[in-house]
Order: sequence, then structure tokens, then C-alpha cells
Amino acid sequence: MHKPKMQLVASFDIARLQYLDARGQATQPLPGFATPDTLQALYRQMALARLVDDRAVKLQRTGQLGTYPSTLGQEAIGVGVGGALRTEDVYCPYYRETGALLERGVEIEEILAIWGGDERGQGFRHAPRDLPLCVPIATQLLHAAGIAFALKYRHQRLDEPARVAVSCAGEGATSKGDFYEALNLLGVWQLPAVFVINNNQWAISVPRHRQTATPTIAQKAVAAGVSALQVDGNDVIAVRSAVADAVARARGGEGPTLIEATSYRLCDHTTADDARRYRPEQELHEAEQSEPLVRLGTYLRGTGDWSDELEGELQRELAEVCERALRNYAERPRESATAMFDHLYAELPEALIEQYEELRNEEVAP
Amino acid sequence: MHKPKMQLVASFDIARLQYLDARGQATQPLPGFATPDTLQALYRQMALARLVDDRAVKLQRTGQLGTYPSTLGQEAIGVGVGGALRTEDVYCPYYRETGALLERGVEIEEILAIWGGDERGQGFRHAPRDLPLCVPIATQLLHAAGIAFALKYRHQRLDEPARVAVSCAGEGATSKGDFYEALNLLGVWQLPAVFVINNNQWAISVPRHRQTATPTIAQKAVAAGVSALQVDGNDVIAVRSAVADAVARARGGEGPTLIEATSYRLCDHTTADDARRYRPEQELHEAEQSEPLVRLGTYLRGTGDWSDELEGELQRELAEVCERALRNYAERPRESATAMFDHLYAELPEALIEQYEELRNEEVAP
Amino acid sequence: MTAITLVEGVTQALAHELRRDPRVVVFGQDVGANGGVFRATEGLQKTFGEERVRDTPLAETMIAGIAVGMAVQGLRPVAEFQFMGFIYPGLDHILSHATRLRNRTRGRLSCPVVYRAPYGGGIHAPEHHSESTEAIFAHVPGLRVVVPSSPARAYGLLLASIRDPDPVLFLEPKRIYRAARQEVPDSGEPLPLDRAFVLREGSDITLIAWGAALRETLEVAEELAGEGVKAEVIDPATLKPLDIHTIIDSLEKTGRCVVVHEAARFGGLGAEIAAQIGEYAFDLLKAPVQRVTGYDTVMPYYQLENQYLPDQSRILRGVRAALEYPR
Amino acid sequence: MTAITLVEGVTQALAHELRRDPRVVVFGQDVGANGGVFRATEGLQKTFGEERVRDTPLAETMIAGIAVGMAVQGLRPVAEFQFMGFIYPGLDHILSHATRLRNRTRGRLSCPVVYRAPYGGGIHAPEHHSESTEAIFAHVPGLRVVVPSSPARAYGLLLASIRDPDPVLFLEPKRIYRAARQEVPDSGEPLPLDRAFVLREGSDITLIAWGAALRETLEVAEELAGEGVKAEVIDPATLKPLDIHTIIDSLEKTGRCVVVHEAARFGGLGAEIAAQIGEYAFDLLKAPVQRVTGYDTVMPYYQLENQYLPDQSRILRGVRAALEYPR
Ligand SMILES: Cc1ncc(C[n+]2csc(CCOP(=O)(O)OP(=O)(O)O)c2C)c(N)n1
Ligand SMILES: Cc1ncc(C[n+]2csc(CCOP(=O)(O)OP(=O)(O)O)c2C)c(N)n1
Ligand SMILES: [Mg+2]
Ligand SMILES: [Mg+2]
Repeated sequence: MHKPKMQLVASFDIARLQYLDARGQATQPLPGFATPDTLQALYRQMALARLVDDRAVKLQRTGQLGTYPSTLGQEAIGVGVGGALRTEDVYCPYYRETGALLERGVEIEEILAIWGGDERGQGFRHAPRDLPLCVPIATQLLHAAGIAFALKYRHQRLDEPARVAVSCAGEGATSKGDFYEALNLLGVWQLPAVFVINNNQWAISVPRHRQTATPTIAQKAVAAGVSALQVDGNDVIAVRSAVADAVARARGGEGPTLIEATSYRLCDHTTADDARRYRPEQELHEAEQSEPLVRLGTYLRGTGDWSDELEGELQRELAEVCERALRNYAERPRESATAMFDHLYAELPEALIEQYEELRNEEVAP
Repeated sequence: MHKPKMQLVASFDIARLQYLDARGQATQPLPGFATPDTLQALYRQMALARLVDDRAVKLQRTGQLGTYPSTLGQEAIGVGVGGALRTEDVYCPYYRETGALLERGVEIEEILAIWGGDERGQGFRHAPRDLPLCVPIATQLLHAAGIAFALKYRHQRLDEPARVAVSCAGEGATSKGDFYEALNLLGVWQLPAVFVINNNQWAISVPRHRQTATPTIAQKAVAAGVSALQVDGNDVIAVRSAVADAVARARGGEGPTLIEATSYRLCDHTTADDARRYRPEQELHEAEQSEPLVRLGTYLRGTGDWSDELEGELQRELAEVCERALRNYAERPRESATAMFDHLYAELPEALIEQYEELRNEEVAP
Repeated sequence: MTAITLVEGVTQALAHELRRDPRVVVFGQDVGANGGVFRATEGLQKTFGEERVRDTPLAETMIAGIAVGMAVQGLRPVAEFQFMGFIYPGLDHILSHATRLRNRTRGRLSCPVVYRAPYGGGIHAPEHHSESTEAIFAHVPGLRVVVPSSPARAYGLLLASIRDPDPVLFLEPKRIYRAARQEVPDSGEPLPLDRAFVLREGSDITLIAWGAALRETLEVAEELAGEGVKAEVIDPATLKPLDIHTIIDSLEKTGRCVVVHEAARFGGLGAEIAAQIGEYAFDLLKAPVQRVTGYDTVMPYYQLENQYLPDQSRILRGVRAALEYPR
Repeated sequence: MTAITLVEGVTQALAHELRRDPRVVVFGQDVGANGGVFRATEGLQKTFGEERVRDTPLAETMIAGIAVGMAVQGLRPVAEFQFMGFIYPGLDHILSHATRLRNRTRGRLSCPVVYRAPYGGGIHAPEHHSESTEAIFAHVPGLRVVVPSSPARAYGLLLASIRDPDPVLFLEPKRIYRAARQEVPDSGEPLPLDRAFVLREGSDITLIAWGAALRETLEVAEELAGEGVKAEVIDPATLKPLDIHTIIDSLEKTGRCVVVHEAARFGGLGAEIAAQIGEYAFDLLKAPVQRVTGYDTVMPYYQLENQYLPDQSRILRGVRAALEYPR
């Protein structure tokens, strides 16, 4: 085949950020925020997320909770993202989000209620503006784009402070049109939004290499003219730093960012899944070597900022936090069946009153 | 903001192909196929497409045709693409396709019938395997992906010859999830398909720069791990050569290609549109300077392979061809109303017989 | 004050709300400089600027999805689908999110969005440009489905839809976009979203139709009047939630009913209306409810579209069947 | 031969067709090594290879769209949507293309595709995992909508669906995927797609239900038998095209009818069935057709799902209303 002469019209690079390697060694000077206090706080939140997930899985196993998606091994992403936002920013979660939700102030019992089949869990008492957990894959990214437009609009036209919309999704979600349509809009409308992809290598049983042919997820931003980078998603410092920078740029009107955080799903997809059916043992064992919690712990012990004693105290404290939450979850009052009508519309339309009555009568006298 | 050290993980380039510049001068040695005969044939087909579009628009203006989308100024894309396929390949058109359809053997009266509100036009007597014209934007790209899988499957498992699925869409279509989902699948399943984007700079009234932030459309393939290039879409030699190479690679099992062909819509979006409402006059005039037909004509005259005399002959011949087609279109028998049921299912279900009878009785005695 | 068309009623309502409420934003394909392919947003971008009247990229899932995000964050988005035939990629966000966010969060969040789309056939358009699949959306809990049939109702119902705190699908019968003119003062007065409109009073038979089909239905009522048959014509206008009471009240007088719609019959809204009449007016019914509808086949290309759409003669046949029952 | 469950009936039918016809390909999310989240494709990839039993990327529009392309080019695609709650992005390709290609090309091309999806509630699943929106699809001309309610019908109807020359939506009632076992020989014998099944004969009242709701419906019929009330139970199974004749024949005997479905009432298929009964059996009806259905609200999270779903007591109340009419 003849090789014609061609003219170069565009070039793109994808870069990767890491501060702590898998062995907990710093690979470069840490960012300014990484004081011992902050790092200990990040460690605590990751440990809490892990404990909450562990308790939730046990609740499911004992029939006290429905299907539950653990974040085991991916705690650095949720905690790194959640911690990088301001309270007034708007977070648009997917469903595998323990760390980020805790950072946003969502209560453990709210998280449990959601997976316990109770909409009231989505009430997010302390994160009233954030979107609820979202199950249909990638749809939250379009909501985040719309929210980013609203925030920009309200900042520019209604003199409100500059705020940012941040959303997370899995790497599988990046195969869905919603992801691309949202990203393309962020680019062309230059919206104040940051998308973080939790690339945990699996979409239930579908491995990353069967999801897409691209060597990175970050490069998908090239299709939308959006800046992007890849971070070591098991390095909470890298995640926190990359998200904080991206959020600052978005807030400053410098446009959106796509961040790929590479990690690994050390757990089953959900409690309804059995990963042994499809996941190579060997791959799992290797992945366990670079998990985020041990990594940060090793680093902190190296700098003398962590110890068995502190670890013991922490675990005792977190255990109490969880017990309290589990009690609240167990003891919450049952919701009346008519609640399924109470929030369907702002006001119950006349056409539905008959059905509402029927349901209420059922409940009082089944 | 501190600038951390980052590691480069991926790089991508987008290149552009051109053989004839806007003034009809060769910018590099022409590819092997570009003999005077072939170039004259390409010139003829572009001239025919232009004449068909012209006649169709006149038919619409005189109430003899419905809404019609002309390809004025974009003839090199359709003709360049259509001519690069083998008969047994499968073409998946969108709706702005005069040149490609003619190349595929679709009859002028079939094209007219479609826009004349008659499904029989989609019968494609001489292109029985190709998909019909497709109106919902970008959907045909997913059909092409499915067809490419079928062709690969039938080649590998049913010992059929290696065939390729080729599809076209506008640059506006690249904003739709279907485009991205299809492209991603081509990449990860390595399907024998070629997507060609007619970047005519406008999606009805929406200019390219409001459609996406990317400097090129070709780079969108980076999101799918698919190879891509940009071609001068007003240079029929470049289009034909790029598509032929991509089709050959696909046929040889070397995977899919995305080709962006840059052009300009010198006409209204359709006969239902009035581009003066939104399109800058100046931009139109500039674009007219680089249209494909004059460009190739100038080149051929330069090499002594074209002349006023040949042009006169050609126009006379093409006029006749069109008149014949218009006559056939005008004289085609009316279709019976019950046709709307005849091809709904392979066999009319019992449940529909009553409605079928009702319709038939209506028709005989309205 | 000059008389305006239905599509101008839409424009007038959009302009009124854009002026009244800074949270209102209008967006879709070609709604800006082009004023929409049917000119429903004519001049709005010039008056209210590109931030508030915006062209979007070509992606219906996106249009449906970002509207949810905008609404949740305190805007009043009015999203246009260029034709109903292209709304389907947006269904997921309408059905899974717009209509569920309030319920999902037990009232913490809400989604006051209006999705507009021209719908219906009869304008000799290309394929997919003549859809009327309102029944698909009317089945979705939490949604309101509104169809105006006059300039005044287009204006008043769109005002109400934009101000409504919940998601509304607003379907505009494009065949009658310019069919009639009417004086519609820009009063800012909304029309109720929970009341059917009795367009003509009568005691012999009840004719129910919405959108463009009302044209032929009213003509048939007029023709019947000539024969001394008094037909009552009802426009539900808000197809969901449906005001069945007005319909039942009419059946009390007439005992006979014909429902007319362009959409395919099977699973169309004529079925729901007939079913509710059977439930609430069983003893009043003197004849089966007649459904005069599009056939259960694909909307044909335009050469055959008039054979597909219910016309006066088919409506009249339905009326006769209802009047002459039992034979 | 051992007795199998409904989901195993699905697997057996898929395996049979994969073996019989080299053009058959099965694909969807997690259908390969994982055998589907409900194990409907268990073991198929091992037996038939990755080309024929394929995991797809996570994109439902793509799944719906490529199936069209495969079918047009002579394959027999069987596409799985993991849950009906995630099918909506695929609606456009089902409604605009799969069901229209044959008609659009006047018979030149056809689209023999089967879209499978587990549907219905009652398994304590997360949000969007309990949808039953069959009415949306049953309104689409050119589609077949099939719902099995036993292992044998799952097997026979799926065989027929795969061999059918036109697009079929095959909805699998996941609540009863493993509820009962039945001996189902792998005979390759399909069941008809145009006939309703009379599951129980009776002369006092006609109960119509499909999918999982048949369980409670049959229990109610049994309970009624104890009271000396003979209920006839009909499973339409093929919801579109609907075999109304079998239903009317039953009404000839009973004159009373209750339709049961999980889906929301408004615009649900109960309405279409009630409307057709009104049209074809007006004089036979001794009481209004009773619709016992899900409420017109969003399917709740699982704590309240059993209050949402029609249960024996609600079905029984419908039966009493039909039997005791007029009071
Ligand atoms: C639209 C849609 N399709 C299918 C599903 C079922 N499903 C739930 S999670 C999942 C895999 C998601 O993988 P990924 O995006 O990588 O996120 P992860 O679970 O790995 O964090 C699938 C297919 C869904 N929830 N939504
Ligand atoms: C899904 C969908 N949305 C909207 C339309 C209406 N429409 C027809 S053509 C068009 C613009 C397409 O622009 P582009 O993709 O650039 O192709 P071009 O017409 O410029 O060749 C639009 C919005 C459609 N046909 N399909
Ligand atoms: Mg994943
Ligand atoms: Mg274009």
C-alpha cells in the first residue's frame, strides 16, 4: 500500500500522577496539603469506609440488608475525591461510594437504609444538595453536567459563589453514551465539572480490556476536548491532589477535567456476586499488594506519624461509630406504605386519591 | 498551584491527507488508482450527484417531492466513499448521501421515491444488502457495527469472503452516544468497519464549534482506541484513497478506521431550511472557493484530460439520465394503502386482520 | 392585540416565563439563531441571550439528562426535542430520574422540568417526523403529559407546565401549529393541568380527542349537529393525570362515547379511557366505547399517511357504531 | 430427565438453538464466564465459545442497535438486557429500527432478533431492578412481546421467539425464575406465539394474568374453588399480538373478568384488555372488568415493594367486586 505524505494536525498526551508507590514510598515531594494531620485524617476516613463496608456485607449475609456494593480496595478514590470538595459544591455519586459519601457528611445509617430498601436513606440530612446514589450506569454524569451548567449560570447571573459539580463512575460506565455525551458537553460549554472514573478493572465480570480498546480511560477525554489525567487511585494523596487541582481550575472558570483513578476491586461486585466465577486468583493476589490503606499506613509509620497504638485507638473508635450507626439503622421506624405516593408529585393529583385510599386501607386492615 | 512531576503514559497524533488543493493543484504524487479514466469517472459521478440534487430540489419547490437534503459541495465524500467499496461490502448510509447511493447502484428514482414519501424507494434493487437511508441521527453507526460483527462472524465461521461494513454520518452525529458506543465496540471487538464523517461544518443551524470542543472530529477515535485520520473532503482523490486503504485494512483483519472528511454544506440543511437565518454570507462565499467539482475539473484540464467540449457532452448525457429518472418517478404506480400492513411482520398476525380489512374497505369505497 | 397561532402561543408563553423568572432556560437543537425548526423559539435568543436560550449538541439523551441536573439545582429548564420521533433516547432520564428524584429522595430534591416536542403526523414530513407515542409516556408514574389544541390552551397550559413543580411532557400538535388564529392576551394566566376542556356541549354522544385530531372531531360534531345529533366534544388536554370526572359527567348525559387519537390503537390512551369508562360508568354505557385511531402499524411515509390517520369518515363511522348500537 | 426451573428452561432453549442453528449468537453484559447475573446463560460460553456467547461493553443502546445490524446480515441475535430497568436506552433502536426495517424496505430486509430481559419485582433488589413496563413495548407496532410463566413455556416460547422472523421482546419473570420445577424435555418443540394459554378452566369468572403474577392468581383461583367458585385462568403469554379470542371465548362462559398485572395501572395492558373486552363482549359483560395492578406510582425500594405488588388479598377483592356486581 502506498504511503502518502500526511500533515500533522493535532497531538495529545496523557500523563499519570503518583506520590506514594505501592510500597508506601514517596516518589516525589508531597503536595502542600499533605501534613501529618491531613494524612492521618485521610487514613482514618479510609479505615472507616473499609469498616462500614465490612459491617454492611455482614448485615447482608445475615439477612438484615439487601444487595450491597463494597468499595474494598478503592477507599482512596472516594476519600480522596470527597475530601477535595467544598460543602457547597455538588457531588453526584454512582453507587460504589462509601468513602465519598462519608466525606460529604452522609450518615452511615443513611447508606445502610438505601441498601436496606428504604428511600429515606437518600435524604442526606447533611448533604442536602448532593444527588442521591444512582444505579443506572453513567446517567449521573449527565445530571452532573446539567448541575454544572446551573451552578455556572447561578454564579454568573444570580451572583452566587462559584461552585463545582463533581461526579464519579466506574470504568465500565465509560462505554455508555451518557458518559461521552456528558463529557462532550462539558467541553463545548466549558462547564465547572470534574468527572472521576474509578477504574477498578472490572464491570461485574467484564474485565477492562473487554470494555474498551484504549490503554487508558483518561484518553477518552480527547474525544471531547477536555483535559484529563490518570492518577494512581490507590494513592489517596495523588487522588486528593489531582481532584483538588481540577476542582480549583473548574471553580476558577478554567473548564472541566476527566480524572482516571486506577485501582482494583478487591471484593465481589456486590454481595449478590461471586467473583470467583470469573476473576483469576493470581490477579487478585497481586492487586492486594498495592491496596491504599496499608500503603498510606506504611508511609505514615515511616515518618513516625502512625503506630500500632494509634491504630488500636482508631479501630476502637471506628468500631463504636459503626455500632452506633447499626443500632440507629436497626431501630429506625418503619415507613408507612402510603409514602410511595407522598412524594410522587408535589401534591397528590386528584386522579390518584382513590389509589392512595386503597393503599391506606390495605395498610390499616390488611 | 504546585506542579507535580508526572509520567507520560500515552500519546496520540492526528494526521490529514490531501492530494489536490483548493486551486486544483496536486500537493503530492497521486495514488495509483488516479488514472485519467478513473478521475474522469469520479468527476462524472460528482457531476451527476450535483445534477440529481438540483433536480430534486426543483421537484420539491414545485410540490412534486417532500423535504430533500442536498449534498451540494459534499459530492466528493459520497462519490469517494461509494467508489471505494466492493459490491459485496455493506453500506450503511445516513440521509445526505446522493453520491454514495449512486455509486452503490441505487437508482435515482429510488432516491426520489424515498423523499417523495414512498417506502418502495428503500427497495434498492441493485444494492440489496445495503441498509436503507437512516433518519435518526447516528443510529446507523450501531447497525454498521452489528453488521461488521456479522460479516466477520460469517467470514470466520461460515467461510464467506471477507467483507466490510462502511457507514457515513455528519459531524453533528458525532455528539450522539450511538456514535461513541459504536466506535468503542469497533475498537474492542476489532470489527471490519469504516466510519466516515461528513464534516460539513453545520448541523442544521448549529456550527461545528458549538457541537464539540475538539479541533478535529478524527481525534474522537482516540476515545475508542480506533485508528483515525482527517482527509480533505473536497478532494475526491484523498477521500477515495483514504477510504480504500481503510477498507483494505478492515478486510485484511487489521481493524476499523474513523475518517473525518472536512467539507462544507453549500446548500440549506434541507429544502425545509433557510440557512440565511443563521449562516454568515462571508463564510459561504469562502467555502465555495474550495468546492470539489471545480477543483477536480481544474486539475483534469491542467493535465489535458478535460475540456469544454467534454463538459458539454457530459452535461447533455447527465441531463438525459435525470430526465429518464424523473419520468420513471412521476409515472410510478401508486402503492396500495394496505402495503402499510403487508410488511409489518413476515405474516400478518390474526390480531391485525380486522384492521387490515377495515383499511382495505376504506380504500375501495372511501 | 393580534390573533396568534398555536406555535405563536408557545412562543408567547416561553417569552413570558423567560421574562418573569430568571431561572427559566430554554434549550435544544436549533432553538437559538434558527428559532427552532418550527419557529417556536423565534426571536427568544435575541431577546434573552445565549445563556438562556441555547443550542445544544446533537444528543437527545444529553438533552433529557442535563434538564434533570438543571432542575435539581434550582433552574426551570424547558428542553425541546426537535420531533417526538427523536425523544426515545431521552426516555431513560425522563422515566428513571426526572419522574423519580422527588420520590427517591423523599422530597429532598425535585425536578421541575418541561420537555417539549412537536408531535403527530399529517405534514408530509420524512420518516420519524410524525410520531404520536404519548401513551408510552402516559404510562410513566410521576410524569404529566400535556397536549394543547388551540393557541390559548398552548399558551395557558405551557405557562402552567413551566410553573409546575414536577416534570411535564408538553406535546405540540404540529399539524395545527398554524391551522387557526386566536386572540391570546399575554396575561400570564395559566390554565389548570388537572381539568379536561369541554369544547362543545351535547347530550347524544361524547367525543374525546386531543391535539390535531380535535380538528376532524369538531368537524364531525358540526356535521352531526346538522343531522340533529348533539355531540359533546371533550379535550382532556392533560392526558396524565387524566381528568376522568369530566368524561364520566358527560357519559351521564350521553351513554355513548368515541375516543379518537392518531396513535396506534393497541395500548394507546383510548384503551385507558375506555377502561376507566367501563369502571366508572358501566351502567351508563349504552354502547361499547368506540376507538377511532391510527392503525397498529408503523406510521407510513407521507404518501399513505392520510390513510393511516383517522379522518372524518372514520370518526363518523365510529359515531354511527356507537349511536346505532345495538343494531 | 430431571425437572428444571424457569430460568433453566431459558438456558435449555438457548443451548438448543445455539446447537441447532450456527447463525444464533447470544450476547449482553456478563452473559459469558459469569453465565448472566441470573445464570440464564450458565455454561453456554464454555460450550459454544466466545464468538457465539459474548460479553458486551456496558452500553444498552449499543446492545439494542448492534442486534439490528446482526439480524439484518443473516444472524439470529439473542440480546440480553441485564434488567428491564436498563432497557430504556435501547428503546429507540427497538422502536425506530428493529420493528421497522422490514416495513421500511418493503420486505427487502428483516430483523429476526430476540431481546431478553428479566422483569418484575419481588426479589428485594435495588432500585430499577424490579420494573415491569411491558405496556410501553406492547404499544410498538411490529414488535412481539412474550412473557413465559412456567419452565415449559419459557422453553417453548423462547424457541419460537428465536425462530420467529421478526423482533421479539422476551420478558422473563425473575421472581419465579426458580419458584417451581417441571420436567421439560429438550424436544426442540416451540410453542405458538399467537395463542393464549388456559391454565385453569372455569365458568364463573375469568382471571387474566401473566408472568409472576400468575402465581398469586392461580392461588386465588384455588381458594375460590374451595368456595365453589370456578375461575378460569388465562395466561396470554404473548402480550402482543394479543390472542383476544381465547379471552372472549372465556367471557362467553363467565361474563366477569379480572386482569392482574404488576405494572402501574394507568396505560397498562389491563386497559387494552379491558377495552377489547368492552368492544368484543359488551353484551356478555355482567360486571366491569376489574384491574388489579401495581399502583400508579414509582416501584418502591424493597421495604415497600410487597405493598406495591398485587397480592392474593387484592386479587380476591377484585374478584369479589366482579362477582358481587351489581351490589
Ligand atoms: C444502564 C445499566 N446497565 C446495567 C446495569 C447493571 N450493572 C450494575 S453495576 C454494573 C457494572 C458497572 O461496572 P463499572 O462501571 O466498572 O463500575 P463498578 O461497579 O466496577 O464500580 C452493571 C452492568 C446498570 N446498573 N445500569
Ligand atoms: C436523533 C435525531 N435528532 C434530531 C434529528 C433532526 N435532525 C435531522 S438532521 C440534523 C442535523 C444533523 O447534522 P449532521 O450530523 O452534521 O449532518 P448533516 O445534516 O450536516 O449532514 C438534525 C438535528 C434527527 N434526525 N435525529
Ligand atoms: Mg469497574
Ligand atoms: Mg453537518
